[in-house]
Amino acid sequence: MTHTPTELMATVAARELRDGEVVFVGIGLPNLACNLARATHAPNLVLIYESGAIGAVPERLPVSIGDPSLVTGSLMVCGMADVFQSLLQNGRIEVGFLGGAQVDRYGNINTTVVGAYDHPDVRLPGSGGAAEIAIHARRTVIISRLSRRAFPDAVDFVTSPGHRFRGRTRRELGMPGAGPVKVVTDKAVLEAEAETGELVLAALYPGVEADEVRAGVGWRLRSRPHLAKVDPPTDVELRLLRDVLDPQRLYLKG
Amino acid sequence: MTHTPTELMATVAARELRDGEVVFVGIGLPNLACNLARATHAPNLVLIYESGAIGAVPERLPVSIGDPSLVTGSLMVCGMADVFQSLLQNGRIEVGFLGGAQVDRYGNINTTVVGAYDHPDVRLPGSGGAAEIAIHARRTVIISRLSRRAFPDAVDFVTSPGHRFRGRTRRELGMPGAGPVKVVTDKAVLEAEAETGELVLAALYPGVEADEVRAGVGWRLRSRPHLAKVDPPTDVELRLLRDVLDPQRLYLKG
Amino acid sequence: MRDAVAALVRDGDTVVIEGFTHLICFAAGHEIIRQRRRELTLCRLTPDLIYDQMIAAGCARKLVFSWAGNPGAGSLHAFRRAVEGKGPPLELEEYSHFGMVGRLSAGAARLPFWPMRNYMGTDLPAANPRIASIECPYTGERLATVPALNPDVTIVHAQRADADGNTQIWGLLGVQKEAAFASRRVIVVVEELVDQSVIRADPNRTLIPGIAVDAVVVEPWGAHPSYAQGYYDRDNAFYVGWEPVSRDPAALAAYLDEYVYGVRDRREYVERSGGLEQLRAAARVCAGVNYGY
Amino acid sequence: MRDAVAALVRDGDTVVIEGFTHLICFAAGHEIIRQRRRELTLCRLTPDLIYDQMIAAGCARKLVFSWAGNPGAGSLHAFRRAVEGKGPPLELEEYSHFGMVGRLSAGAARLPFWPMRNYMGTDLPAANPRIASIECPYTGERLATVPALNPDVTIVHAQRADADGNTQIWGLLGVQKEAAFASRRVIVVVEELVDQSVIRADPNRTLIPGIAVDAVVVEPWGAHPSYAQGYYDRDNAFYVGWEPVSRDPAALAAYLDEYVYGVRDRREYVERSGGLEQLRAAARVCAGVNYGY
Repeated sequence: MTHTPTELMATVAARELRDGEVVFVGIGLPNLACNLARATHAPNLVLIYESGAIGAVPERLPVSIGDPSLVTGSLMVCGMADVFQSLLQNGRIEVGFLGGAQVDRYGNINTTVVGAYDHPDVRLPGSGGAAEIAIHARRTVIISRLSRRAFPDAVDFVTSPGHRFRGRTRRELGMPGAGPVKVVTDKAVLEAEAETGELVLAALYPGVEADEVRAGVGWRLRSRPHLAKVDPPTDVELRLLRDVLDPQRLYLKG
Repeated sequence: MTHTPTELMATVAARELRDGEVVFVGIGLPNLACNLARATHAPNLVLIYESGAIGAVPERLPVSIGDPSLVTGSLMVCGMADVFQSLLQNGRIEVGFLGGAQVDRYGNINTTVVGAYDHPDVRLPGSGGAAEIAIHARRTVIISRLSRRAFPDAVDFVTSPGHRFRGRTRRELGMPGAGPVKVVTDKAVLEAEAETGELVLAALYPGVEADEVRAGVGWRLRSRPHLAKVDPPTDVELRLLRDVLDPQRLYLKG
Repeated sequence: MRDAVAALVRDGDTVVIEGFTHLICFAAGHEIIRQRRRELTLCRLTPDLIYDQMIAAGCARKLVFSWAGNPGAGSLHAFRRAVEGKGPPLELEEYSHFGMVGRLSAGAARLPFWPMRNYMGTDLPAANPRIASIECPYTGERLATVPALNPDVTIVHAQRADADGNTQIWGLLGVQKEAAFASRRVIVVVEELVDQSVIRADPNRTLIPGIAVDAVVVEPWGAHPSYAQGYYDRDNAFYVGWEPVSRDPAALAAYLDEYVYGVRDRREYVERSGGLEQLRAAARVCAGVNYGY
Repeated sequence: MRDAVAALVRDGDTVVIEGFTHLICFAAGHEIIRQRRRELTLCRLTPDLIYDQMIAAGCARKLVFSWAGNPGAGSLHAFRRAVEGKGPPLELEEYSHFGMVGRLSAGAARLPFWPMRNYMGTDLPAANPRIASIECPYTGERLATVPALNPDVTIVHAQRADADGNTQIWGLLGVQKEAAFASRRVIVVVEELVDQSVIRADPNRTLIPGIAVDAVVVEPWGAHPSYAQGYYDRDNAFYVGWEPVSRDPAALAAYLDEYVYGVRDRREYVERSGGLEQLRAAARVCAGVNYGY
């Protein structure tokens, strides 16, 4: 079966999850990725939504992070003070998914403004819980489509920190989590170089050339010496995505 | 009907409560006083126990501050973090009852040690929630039987602050509540003098002489110019105490 | 609702209408618009459609928030026009969700600040000088702080309460409890007014005690187009449909004329909206527990 | 229980057995005594009879607490003998209830301290130098602080849990949630193991998620002589009867011999105690709520 770039993104993101992990889920592709992982190699994944639903097993595709289907049949519902303090700040979230209008060379994410903060060209929604997820989750995975606009050399505003902020590393800044270990795009996977924290090309999707990826980022993208191979979605994965997880193509467009 | 000193103490304490007030209740005489008030002039009293039961309507006399009968049929049960932060520190408790092994001239209470802290003659239970009740309740009422041992000039250890600590007033120390406005004993009621914070004789029980009260405190007890009159318990109050609220005489002994 | 808002919400107030996607009290927001309250400081983690409407209606001087979008469907365009310099100005004070949760937690505890490990490596403190820091007296670490938020009035929607305001909520809890305890005045709006015996039968379900509540308003469907677990579903079509309305100032004004100014109360809103019955919740009733001893 | 204590409670550990009068896990305390754990730092708001027994049995090096008495019935005499210099020494670290709640709240949030308005005008900070203070970065006020408490192991008794440790509690909640989240290892002891569908039917009732739990032990009557709302009443006669036992070291040793060392497990304790059935709770079952949408 042939697949779309979006289907591959969901599949690659799903494969980042290990069975039994505790995942902070967002709506959209991250939700699809988590449910795909649960349906395949990670049946014991624990999904936590920042709205306070733990161990959610939604019977429909949730259209909001606070959809009532996330509550019905979940293991626990707690207030948001517990979500941010007892779970996230406590270090109990193993993986967080993040996205954003801009992702820069060090994995910093901007979801606040395009342009100057006080006089923005485009006002974006803001942090929500993203800043603290980026700081506290033991590791994060960024999901974003490649383009020069979306991957500038430096973001206009750092909402959610990546590997380096004004020259200082996460460790120097005292951040508990490891930061964005992978950036899953529609053409390739980027990873942070251990020493510099800079995002480099780590794996190409089938049929994609490295130059296409370089054209989609605003800095001189370096590559790992050996690029990893990305397997296309299996028929099982595709059928799950298309027939079970998002039959109405709410998030699988494109 | 004749009454015992303990019955009068419970009655005097009950009369300190106004209808609709929010009261932090302890076990024993304070519990009897609150329930007597509820059964007479203050039907809308809201009883809160430090164990987290709000609006308790126990069907039996609770033998512990965490008795299950305080939960069944109550308006709300909350965790102790809410008790101390959202209710007490928040300023929502109007009256707190306190007692203790020692009460001094300024209404400071000791429930920690007799003797030196590091080598006590008698080790008492400690603060529990008393320190913060004494600091935060909008006003407190102390219930204690008179004796020179129980009312020394200065307590061995200040567990729960009264009106003056090492010469400094509550206001100087930044305490939100007004402190012990009344000390209900088995012979008289003491009150704090506004300027000095010193406890003075404010009302004698029927048939008690001022000298008997002076003999029961360890400092030169002064009197208000005009002593208030304390009415003995009415027949209604006595019947409620004896037949309804404490028929087994668990707390009405003496 | 008219009396509660008239008595308890004043021009210039700091107002919180809380509810994280769940139990957002649109009914109260509409009544505030109808009563033409002005110069409000509106606070909420997720401003959502109701604050977009209140901004468009001219109620707001300032917005205190952490995520301003139309979840899953687009932008809050009245908000964006104000911030992008294409509409009446709006002062912003911006945090993350954790920051807003901390502000209300501090307010509920009547502490002046709340400490957290947060904001290192972000531009948020540069954008908001009220995000400060403190040194731990034990470890010497620096921690971020946010200042307490003590609103003048908080409005909380809930499934049920008794006449004294003892309020029970299930499903997502958001920061409803913290907001209520932090606030000087509290209005609880419920789907159902119940006898106190219902509350007393399950006291662990009570989230807000009556002693913290100033007014109880009964307003079925009061959270539409958001939802009330066990009562009705989220009206996703409304959220999706808001995008073009919000984008066009004239369409937005027409919406307010028809559904806010043009109705006297929530009952008329429900009638005019039509078809809400199809959002009515299915039955998934849990078993009770034993409170005996 | 034997396996859980053997695997998760180690000599020298900082141990919390929580439950405010409600759900005090005597079963776990007895098993720790039987396995002769030593040099423990025992933490609890109200040490209660179980810590008096553990102190008498020589398990404790240190006690961290806020109220050490036999509620409504007298003293903890093993504790008193130690502190009054008439028995083996015991180090003390003493707070008020609010202080202990703050310590566990900080632990649960993985903050190094917790701020509170407290302790002004008391001798508690002089007796415990770990009570410190901090200056508010907004108002300049000085607030008291307590350091975080992060136990090595916390033992929580509960009405029910599923096999994964998702734990539901009703009635008094104490600081069970905070203690569990603050702890490196968590043992949940339940009256009843239930199918996960029971938990999932009423998720707002869950206090501790399975992801925070290392072991689930099923131990009916495990909280006796304290109580479990909806399961059995407090055994007040036992509390009253403890006063003379605790007062006499020989009587206390005889008690431990008979009811702790002399039984293999909780089942034998229940048999030997006899007559517990009369404490069985009456039925006061509440109605359920609707989780549908």
